[in-house]
Amino acid sequence: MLADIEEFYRLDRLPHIWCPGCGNGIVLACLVKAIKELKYDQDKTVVVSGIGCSSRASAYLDFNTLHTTHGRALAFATGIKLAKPELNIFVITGDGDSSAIGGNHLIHAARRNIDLNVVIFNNNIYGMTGGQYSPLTPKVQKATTAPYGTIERPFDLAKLVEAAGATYVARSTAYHTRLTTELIINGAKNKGFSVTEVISQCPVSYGRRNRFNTPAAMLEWQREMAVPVIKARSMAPEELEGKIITGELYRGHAPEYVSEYTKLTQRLKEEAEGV
Amino acid sequence: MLADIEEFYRLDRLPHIWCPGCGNGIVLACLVKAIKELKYDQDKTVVVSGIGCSSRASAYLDFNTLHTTHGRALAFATGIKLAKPELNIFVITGDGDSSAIGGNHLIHAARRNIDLNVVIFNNNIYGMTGGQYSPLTPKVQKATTAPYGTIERPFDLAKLVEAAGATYVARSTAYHTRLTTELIINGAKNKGFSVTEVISQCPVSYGRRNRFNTPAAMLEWQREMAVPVIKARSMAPEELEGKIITGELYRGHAPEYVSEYTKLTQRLKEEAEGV
Amino acid sequence: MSNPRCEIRLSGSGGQGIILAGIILAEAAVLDGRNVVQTQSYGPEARGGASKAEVIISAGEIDYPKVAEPDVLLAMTQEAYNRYGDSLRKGYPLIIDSTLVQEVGQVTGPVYAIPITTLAREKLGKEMSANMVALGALVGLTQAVTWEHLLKAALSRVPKDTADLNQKALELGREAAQARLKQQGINGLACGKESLGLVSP
Amino acid sequence: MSNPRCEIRLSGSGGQGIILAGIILAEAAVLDGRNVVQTQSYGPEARGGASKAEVIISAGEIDYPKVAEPDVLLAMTQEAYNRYGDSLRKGYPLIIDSTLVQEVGQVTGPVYAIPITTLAREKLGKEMSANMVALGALVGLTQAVTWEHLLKAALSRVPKDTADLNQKALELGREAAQARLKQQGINGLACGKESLGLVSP
Amino acid sequence: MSGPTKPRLMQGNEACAEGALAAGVRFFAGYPITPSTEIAEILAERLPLLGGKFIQMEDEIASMAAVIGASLAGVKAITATSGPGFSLKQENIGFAAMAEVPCVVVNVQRTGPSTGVPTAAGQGDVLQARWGTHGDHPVIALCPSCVRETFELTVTAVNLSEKYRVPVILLMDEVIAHMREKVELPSPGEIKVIDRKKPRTPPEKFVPYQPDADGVPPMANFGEGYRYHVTGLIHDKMGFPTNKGPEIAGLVTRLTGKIEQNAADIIRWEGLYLEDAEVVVVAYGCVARSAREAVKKLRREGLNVGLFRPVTLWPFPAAEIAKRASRARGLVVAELNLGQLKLEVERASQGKTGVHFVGRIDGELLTPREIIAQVKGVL
Amino acid sequence: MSGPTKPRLMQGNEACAEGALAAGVRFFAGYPITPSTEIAEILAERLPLLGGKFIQMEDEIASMAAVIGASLAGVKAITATSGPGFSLKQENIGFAAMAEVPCVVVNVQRTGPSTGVPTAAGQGDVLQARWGTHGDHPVIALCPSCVRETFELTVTAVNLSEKYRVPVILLMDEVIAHMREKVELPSPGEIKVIDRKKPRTPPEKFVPYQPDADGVPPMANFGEGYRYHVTGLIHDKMGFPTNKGPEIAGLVTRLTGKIEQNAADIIRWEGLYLEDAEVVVVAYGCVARSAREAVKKLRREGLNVGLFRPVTLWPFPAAEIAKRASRARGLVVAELNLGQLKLEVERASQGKTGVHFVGRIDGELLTPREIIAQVKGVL
Amino acid sequence: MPKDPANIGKPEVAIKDSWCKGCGICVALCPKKVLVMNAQGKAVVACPEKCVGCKMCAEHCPDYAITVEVE
Amino acid sequence: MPKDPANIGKPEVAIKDSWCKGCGICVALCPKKVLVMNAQGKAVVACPEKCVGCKMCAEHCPDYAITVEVE
Ligand SMILES: Cc1ncc(C[n+]2csc(CCOP(=O)(O)OP(=O)(O)O)c2C)c(N)n1
Ligand SMILES: Cc1ncc(C[n+]2csc(CCOP(=O)(O)OP(=O)(O)O)c2C)c(N)n1
Ligand code: SF4
Ligand code: SF4
Ligand code: SF4
Ligand code: SF4
Ligand code: SF4
Ligand code: SF4
Ligand SMILES: [Mg+2]
Ligand SMILES: [Mg+2]
Repeated sequence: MLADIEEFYRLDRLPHIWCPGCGNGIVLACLVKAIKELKYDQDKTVVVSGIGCSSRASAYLDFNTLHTTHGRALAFATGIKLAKPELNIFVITGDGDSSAIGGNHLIHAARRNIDLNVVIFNNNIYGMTGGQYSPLTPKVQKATTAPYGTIERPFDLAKLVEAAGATYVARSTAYHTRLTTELIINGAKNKGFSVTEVISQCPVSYGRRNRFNTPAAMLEWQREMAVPVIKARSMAPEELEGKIITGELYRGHAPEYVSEYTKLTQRLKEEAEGV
Repeated sequence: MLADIEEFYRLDRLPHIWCPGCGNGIVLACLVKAIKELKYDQDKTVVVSGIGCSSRASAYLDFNTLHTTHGRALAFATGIKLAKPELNIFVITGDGDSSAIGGNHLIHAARRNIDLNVVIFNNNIYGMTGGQYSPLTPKVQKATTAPYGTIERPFDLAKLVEAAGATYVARSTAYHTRLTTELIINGAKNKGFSVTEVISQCPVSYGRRNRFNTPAAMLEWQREMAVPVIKARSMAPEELEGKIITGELYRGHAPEYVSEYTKLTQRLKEEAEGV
Repeated sequence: MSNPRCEIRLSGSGGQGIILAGIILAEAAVLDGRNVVQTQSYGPEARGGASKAEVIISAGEIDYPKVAEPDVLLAMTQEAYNRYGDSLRKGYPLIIDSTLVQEVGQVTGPVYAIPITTLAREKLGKEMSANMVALGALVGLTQAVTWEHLLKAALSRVPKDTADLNQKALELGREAAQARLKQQGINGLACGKESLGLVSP
Repeated sequence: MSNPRCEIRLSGSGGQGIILAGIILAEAAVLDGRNVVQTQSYGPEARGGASKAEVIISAGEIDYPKVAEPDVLLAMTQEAYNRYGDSLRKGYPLIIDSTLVQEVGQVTGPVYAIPITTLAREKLGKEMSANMVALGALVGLTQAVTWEHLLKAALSRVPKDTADLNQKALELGREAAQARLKQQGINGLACGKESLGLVSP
Repeated sequence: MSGPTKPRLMQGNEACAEGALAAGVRFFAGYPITPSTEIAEILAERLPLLGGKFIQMEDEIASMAAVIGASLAGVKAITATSGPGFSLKQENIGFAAMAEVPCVVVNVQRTGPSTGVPTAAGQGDVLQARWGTHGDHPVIALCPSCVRETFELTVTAVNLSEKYRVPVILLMDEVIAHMREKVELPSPGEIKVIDRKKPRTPPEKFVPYQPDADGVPPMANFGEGYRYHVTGLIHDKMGFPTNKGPEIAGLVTRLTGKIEQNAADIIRWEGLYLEDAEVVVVAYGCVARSAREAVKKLRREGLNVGLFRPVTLWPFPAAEIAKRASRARGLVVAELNLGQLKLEVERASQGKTGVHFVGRIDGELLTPREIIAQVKGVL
Repeated sequence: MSGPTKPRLMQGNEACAEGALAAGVRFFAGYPITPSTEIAEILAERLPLLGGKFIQMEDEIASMAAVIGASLAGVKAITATSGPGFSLKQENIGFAAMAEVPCVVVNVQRTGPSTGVPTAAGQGDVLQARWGTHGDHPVIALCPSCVRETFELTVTAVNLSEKYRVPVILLMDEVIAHMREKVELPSPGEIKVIDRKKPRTPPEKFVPYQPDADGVPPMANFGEGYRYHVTGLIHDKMGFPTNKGPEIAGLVTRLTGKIEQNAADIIRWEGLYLEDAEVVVVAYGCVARSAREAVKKLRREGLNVGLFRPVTLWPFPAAEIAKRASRARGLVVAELNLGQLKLEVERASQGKTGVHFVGRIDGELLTPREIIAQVKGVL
Repeated sequence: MPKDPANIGKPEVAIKDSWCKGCGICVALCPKKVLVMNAQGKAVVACPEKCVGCKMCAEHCPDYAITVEVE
Repeated sequence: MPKDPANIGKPEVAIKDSWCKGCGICVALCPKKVLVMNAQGKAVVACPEKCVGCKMCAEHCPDYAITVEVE
């Protein structure tokens, strides 16, 4: 499977550190395929990640890669993009990284509608630290810090980033590899802040504790729960309970931050010359 | 005007430090009236604030008052509420305090739907530090750090907290004092996370720079721009451009965090006794 | 004298533009070729309460940059006077805005009571210009900086379309000051013990 | 001996339950009334790669808590063997899961090759029990802790409904070990130079 | 019941969690981070059973804030983290110091700056524990070197935080945190628990920041009838913001002064063979174990070597070190960093003897052999 | 053009902003906080005119992150803050140290821990500047004591950060930041600007963390054809995570070692009347001005007193202090804190002379009179 | 002070001078032009008789300087 | 290695043993039961002839251990 995309991997870093059956490798390949199809110059492409199992992904990719501090990938990426707007930036982040400690940077990047492409590897758990619940762990599910089932309500992350100002919001799963690739491509083509949430599996820190016997069972669960957004529109809320709505969930129109900045400097230049 | 509510003020701390014409004093009185009408026990009521001009308010009130660090009021308040659920908690915060540095705590408190009552003193600016733009400064408006007009898009804060999970979202202005009081009362009655955003005026750090000649002109602007939510529903988006939609904007239903916790401990107790 | 040094404190309330006045004064001193340090009080204090700006003008190096005992004090509000009145060096001049400062305690030096705010309101139609009136008066009295450079400094710091207004305000202040000096029969005040001494009583 | 001390290293891959085995061993030693320290390697390492648990059992105080040169090494995967094989004290016993460890380099002590994973799969229908089979074998060979306490410790650490399975697994390991010892004509191994020495070769 | 409980195998992090419960802690807020996570996990299981509260916050900043909030509400509270999280907590640790809110912050140190090596051992946060937050501030930091001591020092940490109204840092390391050891815990009856002083005046007369002779003001909990103001601004005795010079100076001085003034009560250290020691090894935390083994071996070889183990790193037992410095031929500081406490030892010994150093920063514990080699070099 | 520019009145914060621009900084990310805000405000106005970028981030953590990002993209970047924000930035400062990303952090110190007195002067973050982030890490901290020097040291800070690939702290104080002074700035031609070393190998052969003899590896900017990995984890020479002991130790040692090794190039200090000084006053930042006035006055009284002003607080000019300690009858450290640099002076002087202290923590600047009194007490 | 009988039943507006910061809000918002700013820049009651007791002034005085008593 | 003529035009599945972590996903997802786990816990191609080249296995192998060549 790597053959067609191996030029984008740092092959000498493989095999990766992820556990057997972990979804990260699958989702990562989707991202790489998307970049390949986008025909982005490898030298002009940057992959920024936070901290978490998923965020380890950046080290395996042969781009300009930056593995930041926990939750802060988007803030680092904002600096890079503003400093050098010609770079194409992808941000890899986990559910915890993006929505727990990184929640503020997520909504502010969305508000600015800055041209960054975020892929959220949502395995519903803090994988790296061994299975504590995250803001995206479904209620009642178990985690090491929710031994009696979590009592917290998870975010509807897509709704949140839409409300915060993202202009492209999509969702897929590790099972739906082709869809994932397509959605990432479309997100990248959106000039603005694009978020693609990919439901992935963590068999070790989440699956085991929540009655998934094998990684394959988790992938199958993803297949079963997925409802394409078009179909979902004609379904009742109760029917959608617990389902994963996939596809392009939202597209908005708003000025992109770096372009606005460029316009400002342009305007100032013209004013200065005009005087 | 104080006569009917002065028992809730620390009179020896007055006059307050706010500039002539600042809206903080007006909004604060609305909050105090709401608490009075709610008949909360002063000893069982806590007012938590962050850092900013508005957040100085807590010192003037005769409750258990806590003036925290910038942006963190909700996290402190979460600790208090969870530790002692019988306390009634009001959180006073500015637009910067709540939506810039404090944005993450805001959305997470909303997600948990924890029974806190937030009053956001939104003067569209960082007042305390002298007039830098905030995530709620309208586009093109000027600020010391946006000398050419801000190019950032502001949050629709109400939409954001709704998407994050708040179960009561309302908006009013400093001009609409009675409405403000009512909305805060209704928010307090909601068992869950309640947000009341009050548009207020900062004549010194915002008004002057943005062509408001007097504090009164800013209040009048609030009056003119306000559109009650019922009326707004029948208006076109273009008509609503730049308007302040007031009233109860959203009401949701979801389990409240501390109650869920109590239920959990109850369940565990029963299980333990059952064995 | 080896280190003629003049220390000036301007005080008032947050919204009065005291700090701007201090900066203009300092800038004028720079244009005069003097060494100068200007400091101020900042923050919540500068909101409601008393606010101050300080200027040290010296021919020599200025190490310690703060003013402890000013050689001249301008007080634009009662609160400012109450707070800083005592700090004035014994026997040195006090300038007050008599519109807003109603009570002055025991003083050891000359007091120049000028209705600064009233002048600004009545003669210029702009209370906001009171700071410039005050600055004009202060320089008129002390001649701490040359008038030419004061004007130049002021005009470089205010919006272009208010240049006239501000110049008028400065002059209004100077005239009021000169009228007082005339009453006293002197040309100006020494500023500081080791005075810049442009004039003498 | 004043400080009879036995140092054991268990190694394998992240998912094999090596650390749990180490903990049970340590707990059994506590029940035996020994001093014990148990350590392990954590983190991303414990994800894909080699993972280890170490147990020091001693009659005396245990200060330095780490194992440098174990008196016995269990290697449950090839990678674990490759990584830790060399650390084994010269002449001391090596236990390998011969299902997964195919190549063993130059060794100086006895090698006990037991098809641990195969046993678990074939005799118990649960590969996941390989760690318990290994632990049974290790204790069977070294008698580092008493069998009684090993069982007790194990049953207190595993889910109730798997008690039987786990007991069987332990016994399966012990039997395999005893069969080997019988071949050698001994009862057990000395564990460590300053050995706990429950038996002697 | 008295006498120690049954011996059991216990992990360092578990001992910390148990110690917290024994000290009366009934609130935990945290954010997971290796190698401290087990503390959260154990408390997540135990607290709801004891009527206590466990909450996983959105980050470490919020965790620290929630802990302070809970403590103000009268519930003893603790949080646990490691380096990156400890850095994030600093601002709010300063708040706790300023507002004098008792709380305990456990920092299980790992290797390296930044993300470093999350699962390897280190002692690189020793000076950060003292100086990590801005401004002059008080702090107490305790450092256990075995599992039982982890239990005990967690109790002590909670007690000292309550007694002196100060954030107390429990500075653990990965080795102690993750290792399991046979321990016999004291029985509940043997454990001394200290609670914050309550106001002795009625609410109308309550002056919230009026210290007693020990420098510590009694503390009222929110919701108990004493309505007062708590702020991170410099405040007067009533708790209200001030910018009057003497009040500023008075508060800052008292905040650190209350720790200095009570140093004798707070400072803890342990010595081994110090009486006639020509060389004194100074070590703490996990390294103290290697050092103890080294010293014992050296004694067996007939060499006059002793061990000085600071248990409170802050306040630092400087006077005790000075005493050793005057007598010994040399001090050998052994740490898992580039020499942090060494700086303090150098300062305390004022050139009276040579201060030598043996460190390791590769994520592994110093071995007794390495310490022995360094000591022999000095002898 | 050469020779100084026309004298003008300039504020400390303004000089900092101008210095940054003169050093080639074209990126600022920050979050407003008194008393540093003017730096942001001036750069918000100036940068867009120069094709540079200004962004106000959602908080200080994000600001620090954005600055690092921009620097990795090849644009010199700076941020400015004060105590509370400095505490929040610590985690990412550690990242910059670990990943060796040049950047400058201005901390305009104010009074007190926590929120303190936001508008009053203090020097309470001296040790935090050194030890604020977790783990052993390198740092350079510079401390200006007049407006012109603020300009110059900002240039120096940017230069040193580029040269040594290290975060540099410009430790200002409220007095210097807010005061306006007559200054004559050097002309652009006089200003020496240093840029990071670029790789000298083609991309295929590039080893991103292979240091030159000076301990500093050349740096490739993102987007320029050198694709490499940057991480806050301990990494090998290729930039990839490692947990091999020797690689861990190698990196941590080199990170701090590159500063120690180049100390002679980095350390800056200034002396006044030191040759025959019987008492040496040690002061920095705004206090150095009071001290200078005090020393001049004392000299006029015929007393042999000198001034030692560390300009780099970190690395600390310990050898120079040791030299003074051997000769002087006493050292008097004057600071706006409870004695932070004093600890370092004590350590450096190793008991060779008495180290005395005069401090102020009431938000006001020490007066020459107070310093004189303390010096006379020692003489 | 006993009330002037002519004013009984009339709303009574009072301004606490020391708390007034002179923002001018009350003057601008009073529908009856009851209030004016004085030379010291403080609000004063100029035409008490015109007051209708609507409390616009008191409700919007940020400094709690105004009391309106309506019997 | 030249291809067995019988297999020309047939999809070819290959598993890189050293990269396989034995998660079992490919085995579970293969619609044709082409793959099985071996005693060492690694996936192996048991019935190559049944392969229809759908690439379900390769697309979902988290470890990039599977190549499916379809001519
Ligand atoms: C400041 C900080 N806090 C906590 C951690 C510990 N930590 C590392 S990864 C992680 C959570 C990862 O969860 P997620 O983002 O969902 O990624 P996953 O591992 O599940 O892919 C945490 C809490 C850290 N490294 N830094
Ligand atoms: C960590 C930290 N960063 C920055 C500041 C400086 N600061 C104080 S208040 C404030 C903004 C206040 O704005 P807002 O919340 O809108 O309140 P307002 O003053 O407008 O009422 C800032 C940036 C601080 N005190 N702490
Ligand atoms: S812990 Fe979970 S997320 Fe992390 S590598 Fe293992 S399976 Fe994947
Ligand atoms: S600065 Fe603005 S918000 Fe702050 S007190 Fe003044 S008017 Fe009010
Ligand atoms: S109560 Fe109404 S009418 Fe009377 S003074 Fe106030 S605003 Fe005017
Ligand atoms: S509204 Fe209040 S503060 Fe403003 S002028 Fe009127 S009385 Fe004075
Ligand atoms: S390509 Fe399809 S049929 Fe062939 S082995 Fe893979 S999953 Fe099975
Ligand atoms: S999916 Fe890949 S890693 Fe998993 S068993 Fe199959 S080949 Fe092995
Ligand atoms: Mg996750
Ligand atoms: Mg605001």
